[in-house]
Amino acid sequence: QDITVGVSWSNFQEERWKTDEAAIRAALEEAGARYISADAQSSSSKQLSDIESLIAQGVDALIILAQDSQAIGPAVQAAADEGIPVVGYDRLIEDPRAFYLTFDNVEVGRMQARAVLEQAPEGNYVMIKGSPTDPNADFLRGGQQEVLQEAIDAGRITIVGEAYTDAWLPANAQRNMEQILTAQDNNVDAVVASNDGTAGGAIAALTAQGMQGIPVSGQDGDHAALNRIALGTQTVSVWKDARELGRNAAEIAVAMANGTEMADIEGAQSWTSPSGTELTALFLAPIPVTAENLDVVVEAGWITQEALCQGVSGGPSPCN
Amino acid sequence: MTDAAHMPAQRRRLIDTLEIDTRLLGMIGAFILLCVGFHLITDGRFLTPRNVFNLTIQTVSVAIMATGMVFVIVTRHIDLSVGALLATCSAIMAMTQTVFLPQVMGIALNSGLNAPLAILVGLVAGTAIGAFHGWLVGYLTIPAFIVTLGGLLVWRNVAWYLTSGQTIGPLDSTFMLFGGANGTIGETASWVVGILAVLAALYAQWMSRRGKMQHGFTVKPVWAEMVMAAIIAGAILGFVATLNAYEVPAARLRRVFEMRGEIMPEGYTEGYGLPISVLVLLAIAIIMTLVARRTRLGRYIFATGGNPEAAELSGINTRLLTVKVFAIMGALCALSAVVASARAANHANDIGTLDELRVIAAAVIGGTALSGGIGTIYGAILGALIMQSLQSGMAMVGVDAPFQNIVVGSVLVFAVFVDIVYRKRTGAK
Amino acid sequence: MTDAAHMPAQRRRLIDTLEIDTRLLGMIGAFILLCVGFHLITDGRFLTPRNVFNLTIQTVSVAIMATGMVFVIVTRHIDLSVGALLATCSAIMAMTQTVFLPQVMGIALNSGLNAPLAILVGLVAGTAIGAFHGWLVGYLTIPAFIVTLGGLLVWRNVAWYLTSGQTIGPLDSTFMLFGGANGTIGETASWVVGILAVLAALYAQWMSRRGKMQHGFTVKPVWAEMVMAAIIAGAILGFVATLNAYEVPAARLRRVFEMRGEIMPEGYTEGYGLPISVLVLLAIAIIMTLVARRTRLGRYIFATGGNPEAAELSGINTRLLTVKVFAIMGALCALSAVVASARAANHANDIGTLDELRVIAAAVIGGTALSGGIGTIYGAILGALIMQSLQSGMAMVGVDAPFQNIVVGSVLVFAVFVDIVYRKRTGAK
Amino acid sequence: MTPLVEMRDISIAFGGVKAVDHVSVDLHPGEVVGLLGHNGAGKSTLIKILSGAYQADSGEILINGEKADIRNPRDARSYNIETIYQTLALADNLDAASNLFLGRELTTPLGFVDDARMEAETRKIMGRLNPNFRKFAEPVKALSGGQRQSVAIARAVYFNARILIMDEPTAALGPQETKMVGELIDELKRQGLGIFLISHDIHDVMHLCDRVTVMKNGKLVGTERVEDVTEDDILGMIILGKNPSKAA
Amino acid sequence: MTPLVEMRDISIAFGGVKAVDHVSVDLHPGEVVGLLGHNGAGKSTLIKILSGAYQADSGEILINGEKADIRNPRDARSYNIETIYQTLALADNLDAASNLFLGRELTTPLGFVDDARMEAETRKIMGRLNPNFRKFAEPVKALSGGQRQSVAIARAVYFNARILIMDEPTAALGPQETKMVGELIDELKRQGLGIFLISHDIHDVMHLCDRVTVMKNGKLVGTERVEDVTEDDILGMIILGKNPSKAA
Ligand SMILES: Nc1ncnc2c1ncn2[C@@H]1O[C@H](COP(=O)(O)OP(=O)(O)OP(=O)(O)O)[C@@H](O)[C@H]1O
Ligand SMILES: Nc1ncnc2c1ncn2[C@@H]1O[C@H](COP(=O)(O)OP(=O)(O)OP(=O)(O)O)[C@@H](O)[C@H]1O
Ligand SMILES: O[C@@H]1[C@@H](O)[C@H](O)OC[C@H]1O
Ligand SMILES: [Mg+2]
Ligand SMILES: [Mg+2]
Repeated sequence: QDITVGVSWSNFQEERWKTDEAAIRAALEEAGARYISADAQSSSSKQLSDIESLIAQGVDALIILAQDSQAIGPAVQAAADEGIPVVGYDRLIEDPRAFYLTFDNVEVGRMQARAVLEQAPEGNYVMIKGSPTDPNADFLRGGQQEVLQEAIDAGRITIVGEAYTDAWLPANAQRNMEQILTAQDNNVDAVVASNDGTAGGAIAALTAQGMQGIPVSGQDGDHAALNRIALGTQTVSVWKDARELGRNAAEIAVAMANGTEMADIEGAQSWTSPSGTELTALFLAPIPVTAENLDVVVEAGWITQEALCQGVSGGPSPCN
Repeated sequence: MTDAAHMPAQRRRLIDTLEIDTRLLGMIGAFILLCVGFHLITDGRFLTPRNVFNLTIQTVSVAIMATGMVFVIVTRHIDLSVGALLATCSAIMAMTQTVFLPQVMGIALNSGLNAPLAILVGLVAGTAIGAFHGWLVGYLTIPAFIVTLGGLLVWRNVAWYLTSGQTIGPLDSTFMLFGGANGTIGETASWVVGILAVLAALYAQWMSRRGKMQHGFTVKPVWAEMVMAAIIAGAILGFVATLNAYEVPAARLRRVFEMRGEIMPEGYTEGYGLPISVLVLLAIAIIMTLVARRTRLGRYIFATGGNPEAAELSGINTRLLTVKVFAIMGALCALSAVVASARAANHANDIGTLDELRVIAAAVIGGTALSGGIGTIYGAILGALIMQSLQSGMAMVGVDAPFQNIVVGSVLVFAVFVDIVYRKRTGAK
Repeated sequence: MTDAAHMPAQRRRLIDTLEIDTRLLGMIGAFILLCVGFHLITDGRFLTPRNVFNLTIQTVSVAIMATGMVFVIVTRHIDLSVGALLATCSAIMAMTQTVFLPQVMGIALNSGLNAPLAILVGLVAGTAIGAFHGWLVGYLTIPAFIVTLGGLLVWRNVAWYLTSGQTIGPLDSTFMLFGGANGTIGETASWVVGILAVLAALYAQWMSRRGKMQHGFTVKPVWAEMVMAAIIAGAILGFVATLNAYEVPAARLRRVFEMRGEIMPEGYTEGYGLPISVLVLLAIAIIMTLVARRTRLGRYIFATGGNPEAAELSGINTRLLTVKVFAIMGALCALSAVVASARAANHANDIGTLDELRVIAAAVIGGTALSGGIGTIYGAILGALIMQSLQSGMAMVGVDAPFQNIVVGSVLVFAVFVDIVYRKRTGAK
Repeated sequence: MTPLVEMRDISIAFGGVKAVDHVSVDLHPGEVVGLLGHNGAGKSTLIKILSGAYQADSGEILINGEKADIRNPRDARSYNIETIYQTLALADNLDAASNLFLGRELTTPLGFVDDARMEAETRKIMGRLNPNFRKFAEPVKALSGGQRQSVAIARAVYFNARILIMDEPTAALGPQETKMVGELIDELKRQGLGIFLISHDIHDVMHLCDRVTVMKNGKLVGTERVEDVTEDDILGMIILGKNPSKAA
Repeated sequence: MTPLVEMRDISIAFGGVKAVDHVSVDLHPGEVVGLLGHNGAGKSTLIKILSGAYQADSGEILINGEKADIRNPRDARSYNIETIYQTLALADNLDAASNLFLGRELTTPLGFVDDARMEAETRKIMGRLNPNFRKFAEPVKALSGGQRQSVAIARAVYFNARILIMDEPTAALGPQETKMVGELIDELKRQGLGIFLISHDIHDVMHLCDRVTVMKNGKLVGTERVEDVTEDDILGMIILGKNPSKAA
C-alpha cells in the first residue's frame, strides 16, 4: 500500500540538514513511500503547528527533528492519539512513544575534547560554546568537560576563556575569540569549539594572529571545515554521517508504519534518558574526522576530493 | 449643489445600503480565495473541519497580541518586544507553577490554585513590564522603536536567566487547558455559546439602530438589517458547526475513558467544539473592539494617533495614555504566553521568537496604518488568520521553508500595497 | 533687545568660541569613559594597540551600513533588511568568485580579475535591490517598514537558495584583503595616509574660513582655529601611531617570510598599520559626510526628512530621492558584505543575522532622530564604535552572552534618553 | 474688583531666546482684551502659557485673585480656560463631532461614548456658527482651512468657558464667517466671559476689544483702553514699541 | 493679447466631492487677479492644480496660449510658476537660507552647495521684505508664524517668477509686514509678472487686484474688473453666489 512519511525539520540553518533530507528522500523512494515535510525554522511552536498539519495530511509515520526535546511533547501526544508512529531524529524526544535515533550529543562533545586533548595534552584551553538558547550546546559542553576534567584536576590544562555564541553565529564566535586572545595575550594552546561554524569563526581570529594550526574542534562535517582539516587549521570535525542517519530513519519509519513494533527494529536497544525516561533507541556511531582518516568522507561520497583539497598541497591523504 | 453628489454606480448600491465596510469585504474575499486555492491544490485537505480547527488554534497567540499592537501602532508607536515579553511572561509563569508555588507556597502542581495564581502572576508581570515600556515612551519621550528594541534584547535574555536556559515542563494540567486541543468545551456547550453570541450580536445591532433613530439620523432599510443579521448569524453558527464536526480521535477518547476508569462504548464519537483558547481570543476581540469604539480610552487612542499635539492640547493626558496602551500590550503578551506555553505543554527557551514580526505584520495586513490614527481590531485578527493560513497552506502543499518566507514577505508587501491603492481610490488624493 | 541675549556662562565660552558640537563632545566623552572603564576592569588590556585594532576592524561592517542608515532614517524611513541584503550580496559574491567566474568565465579563484569582478557584481546587485526597495517605498508609497520587513524575509532566504545553504569558501585571496588583519597597508604607508589626511583636514578648515570671510560673516579667532587644527591632527596621527604600534605576531611574520621562501631575521618586527577595511570605512565616512553637507542630494535628503510635503512642493523629486537613498543603502550593504565575508574568510549562511538591529541602533545612538530630518554620519560611526566596544569589552571581561544582550539593550535605551534630554536642554521646549 | 485672570511678570525662553520677557496682563469678566504685536512678538507664546501648552520660566498666574498652578492643558481646562490655537489642534483622522467633544465626550449611562448624541449636538452648534457646514461624517482632514477653523472655534465655545483665548481665530475665515465670529464674541462677552483675542486686524480689534495690549520682541509695550487711543496710536505702539499715552 | 495663463474648465474631486467644478480663469502679464470665496469654496485646490500639487480630473491649462502639461511642482517651476502655499511648505529642520533656495541651491564650481553665498543672498532679500528678521542660522521651526510666512514669500519672489500664486500670503502677518507685501505685489506687477492672489480681505483685494474671480462651492460665480464693482457687490457674489453685473 501507499505509505506517506512526514518529516518535521527544526530548521535548515546548519548546512547538514539538507544532506539528511536527501538521504531520507532517497530511502523512502526506494521503499515506495511518499515524502512530505515541514520546516519549523527554529521555532518550537511552529513545529507543533507543522506536525498538526502533517497529521492533517494523513501521514502514516512521522520523523521529527525536535527543536526542543520537551516542548515537542504535545505533538507526539497528538500522533499517538491518531496511532501514528514517531521517530525522534538526531535530537532527544522525552517520550517513550517515540523511537530515538541519534548520534549522542554528549558523545560528540567527548569526541571533540578527546581529539583536541590528544594534540594538546597540556596548556591553556578556550571553550567556544554554542547558542545559549540551544540545549544541545550544554550537552556538548558537558561531554567536553567529562573528558577534560582529569587533566584540569591534574593542573595540566587550564580553561582561560569560555563563551556562548549567540545564535551559533560564526561572526560572534570570531569576535569572542579575538577578545579572549587579546585578554590572554595569545597565550592559548587549544580551542574546543562546539560546531564547525563557530570553529570557522575561531580559526579566522587565530589566523589573524598567525596562530592557525593550534588544535580546534568542530562537528557536522561541513565542507569548509573538512577543507580546513586538510589544510591543517582545524583538528577535528565530529562527523555524524547524516546519510546514515537519514536512511535509517526512513527505513524505521516505513517499518513502523507497516506495524513493526519498536523493539523489533534491528539493532534497537532499551535506553534510559538522563531524566529517567525509558526509551527504545538506536545509536549510530559518530566519526571523529581528523587528518588521519580524511579518506573516509571522500570514500563515503560526502564530499568530492576536489572540494576537500581545494588549496591544499602536500596535505594528508587524500590530498597528497 | 445639484450635481455635485453623484448617483452611485449600480453595483456599489447594495454594499452602500448594507453599509458594509468594503475593506473588510476585500480582506474576507482574499482570505476565502486563499483558502479555496489551497483546498484545490491539496486535493481537498485544506478546508476540512480538522484543518480549520488547527488553523484557529494556531492563530490564537499571534492574534491576541495583534489586537494590542493595533492600539500601539494607532498611537504612532511600535512594539518590537512582544515576542521577548511573551517569553519572559511564559518563563515567569512556568517557574511560578513548577518551582515557586510548590516549593515556597506549598501549592502543588496540578492542584486547584496553581494555574490561576500562575496566570495572575504572569498577567501582573506582563502588565508591569508593558507599563514600564509605556513610561519610558510617554514620560521620558524615548521613541518606542528604541525602547522596545532594547526590550527585545533585554527580555528575551531575562527569560533565559529565569529558567537558566532550560525547558520547563510539563506544566500544570489546568493551565494546559488553554493550549487548544487539550481544552475544548465540547459540542453542546459550543452550540450554547454560539447561540448566545448570535443573540448578543442581534441585540447590539438593534440598539445601534434605535440610537440612530432617536436622534433622527437615517437608518438602513429593515431588509438590509435583516440581511446583515442573517450573515452574522450564519457565520457564527457555521463556525461552531465546523469545529463540532471535528471528531476527537478514538485513541484519545479511549484514554480519557480509561483515566475516568470507564470503558468506551463501542462506536462512541465526540466532537471537539470550541477550544478555550479561541474563546479567550473572541472575548479579547470583543473587549478590545468595545474599547476602541465605545470608550473614551479608545477615542483618545485614535485622537492621539491622528494628532498627538492636538490630543495633548485637548486635555488628554497623552503620557498616561501611552502607559496604558503599552500596559494593555503587556497584559496581552502575558495572555498570549499562557496560550502559547499551554499549547507546547512546556515553557521552551525559544518561545515567541520572531513573534514581533508576525504580530506587526498581522496588524498591518489588517489595515492598521503605521502613520497612526487608523486601524481595526477585527482587521488585525483577520490579518493573523491570513498569515497563518498562508504558512500552513504552503507547508501543506510542500513548499520549501525558505521559499515560504519569500512568499510571506512578498505577500506582506503586496497586501499593504493593495490597501494603499484602495485608500487612495476611496479617500483623499 | 539689549538683555535678550544673555552672556554665556564662563564654562560654555571656550566651547562656543571653538564652535565644537557639544553633542559630539558628549558622545566622545561617553566613549572614552567606557573605554577607560573596561581598561581598568581588564587590568589594562582594553586600551592596548592590539585591542584598538580589534575594535576598529570589528566595527567596520556595521559602521559602513550605519552611514547609509542615517540617510534612510533622516528621510523618515527605516531599513530592516540590511542584514538580509548583506547576506544576499555576500552569497552572490561568493558564488561569483568560486563558481561563476572560474567555471563559466574561466577566471580562476585567486587570479587577478576575480576579486574586482566579484565585488562589482555584488555592488551592482546590492544597489539594484536597494533601488527596488526605494521604488516600492517612493513610487508605490508602501511604508519602508513593510517593504524592508518583507525584504528581510525575502533576501535572507534568497541568499540561502543561492548557496543551497552551504558555507562557501575559502574566498579569493585578494578579496580577503578587505577582511581586516589579513589586509593592512603597513607602517610607512599608514604614516603617509595619516599625514595626507591631516593636510586635507587643514585645507578644508582653511577653505571654510575663507568662504565665510568673503561674505563678511564672523569667523573664529585665529587661536581657536589653531586649537581645532591641533586637536584634529593629533587625533588622526595618534590613531595611526596606535595601529602602527600593534605588531604583527611573530608566528604570522615567520609564515609570511616562509611563503616568500626567506628566513625571518632575528628580532625582526613589523607593525600592522591601517587595515584596508578601515580605509574603506574612512573613505565612505568622508564621502557620505560630503554628500550630506555639501551636495544637493544631501540637502534634499534633510529637507525631505524635515517636511516631505514641503520638499515635494519645492520641486524636489522626493520619489526619485527615495530610490537614491535606498540604492545607496543597498550599495553600502554590498560593501559591508565584502568586509564581513572577507573577515570570516567564508560566506556563511547566517552572515549578517540581526545586523539590522545593530545598524539601526548605531545610527540612533549616534543621534539620528527616528522622526526624521536630523542625523550625522560621524555620529552613526561613533555609535557603532560605542556598541562594539561595549560588546567586545564585555566579551573580554567574560560576561555571558545573554547578559551582554541585556546590557546592550539597556545602554541603547539610555543613550537615546540622554540624547533627548540634551536636545531639550539646548533646543525647543 | 479682582480680575478674572492676572498674568504677572511672565518670562519664557527657548534655548536662550527670550520669547516672552517679564510681561504682565490681566483680564476681567465680560471683557475682551486684544493682544497685538508684530510677527514673533511673543503673543502666541504668552497665551500658550495660560492655556498650559508651555510652562513659564518665571512669573505667576492668578485666577480670580488666587494663584493658579497651570502645568498642562488639563489644568487649564479645570480653570475653565478654553483656547482656539493658531494651529487649530484638531485630530485629523476624527470627524467634527469627535473633535468637538475631544477630552469631554458625552457618555451613555454605562460609560460608553455616545456618538449619536454628540453628532446631534454638533449639528446644532455648527448650524449657528457656520450654516454652510455639512461635512459631519468625514475626518476633519478633508475640510478646508476655514472649515477646520470653524470646528476649532465651536469646540472652544461650547463648554461654558469662563476664560476664552482666541489666537487669530479668523485668519483663515471668509468675510461672512468672520462676521459671525465677531457676533459670537459680542455674545460671549455679554454672558460674562473674559476673552483674550490675538489678531493682526487692528480694525477688528478696535471694534471688538475693550482694551489692547501690545507686545514687541517679547516685551510688553503697554496696555490701553480702546476709547483712549486711535488706530494710528496702536500702529505706532506695534511698530515703534512706544506707548502713546506716555508720549502724550 | 494671449493671456499668460488660462485655466479652462478645470474640475477635480476628492472621493466624490467636487472641490473644483468646471472652473475657468485667466491671467495676463502685469495683472493681479484676486481669488475670493467662502471657506472651502475651492480656491486653494484650484491654484494647487496650477502649481502642480494636484492634477485636475479634467480641463486644460494654457501658458502663453500653449497647452501646458503640469503634473508635479517641478513641471510648474519649469514654467516659472512660483507658489506661496497657505500651509507655507517649509522644511522645518533647515534654516531660512536653505529653505529659500530649496530645490535651486547655489553651487560652487565643483558642484557643492555654497552655503555662505546663499546665506548672504538671504540676508539681502529678507532685509527688504522684513527688516526685523534676524534668525538666519536657526531652523525655521523656531520662527513665529509670521516669520515663517516671510521666508515663504521671499522664496517665491526671488527666482524671477513669471507667474506668482499667493494663497493668503498675509494671513499671519502683522500690519507692517502686510503693508510691505502689498508694496511688493505692486512692484512685481510693474515688473510684468502675473499674480493670482487668494485673500479673505476684500479691502486689500480691491486695493491690489485688477480683476477678481469669485468661487462658491467649487463653482465659478464670476470674474469682474475691480473698477466695475463695489466691495458690496463682491460680498454679494461671495455670499449669495450671484453675479451683480448680470443681475444689474
Ligand atoms: N517652540 C519654539 N521653539 C523655539 N522658539 C520658538 C518656539 N515657539 C516660538 N518661538 C520663538 O518665540 C518667539 C515668539 O513666537 P510667537 O509664536 O509667540 O510669536 P507671535 O507673536 O505669536 O507671532 P505671530 O504673529 O507670527 O503668530 C519667536 O521669535 C519664535 O521664533
Ligand atoms: N486633500 C483633500 N481631501 C479631501 N477633500 C479635500 C482635500 N483638500 C480639500 N478638500 C475639500 O475641497 C473643498 C475645497 O477646499 P479648499 O481648500 O480648496 O478651499 P478654500 O477655498 O481654499 O478654503 P479656505 O478659504 O478655507 O482656505 C473643501 O470642501 C475641502 O473639504
Ligand atoms: O549539529 C549541531 C546541532 O546538534 C546543534 O543543535 O545545532 C548546531 C549544529 O551544528
Ligand atoms: Mg502667533
Ligand atoms: Mg485655502
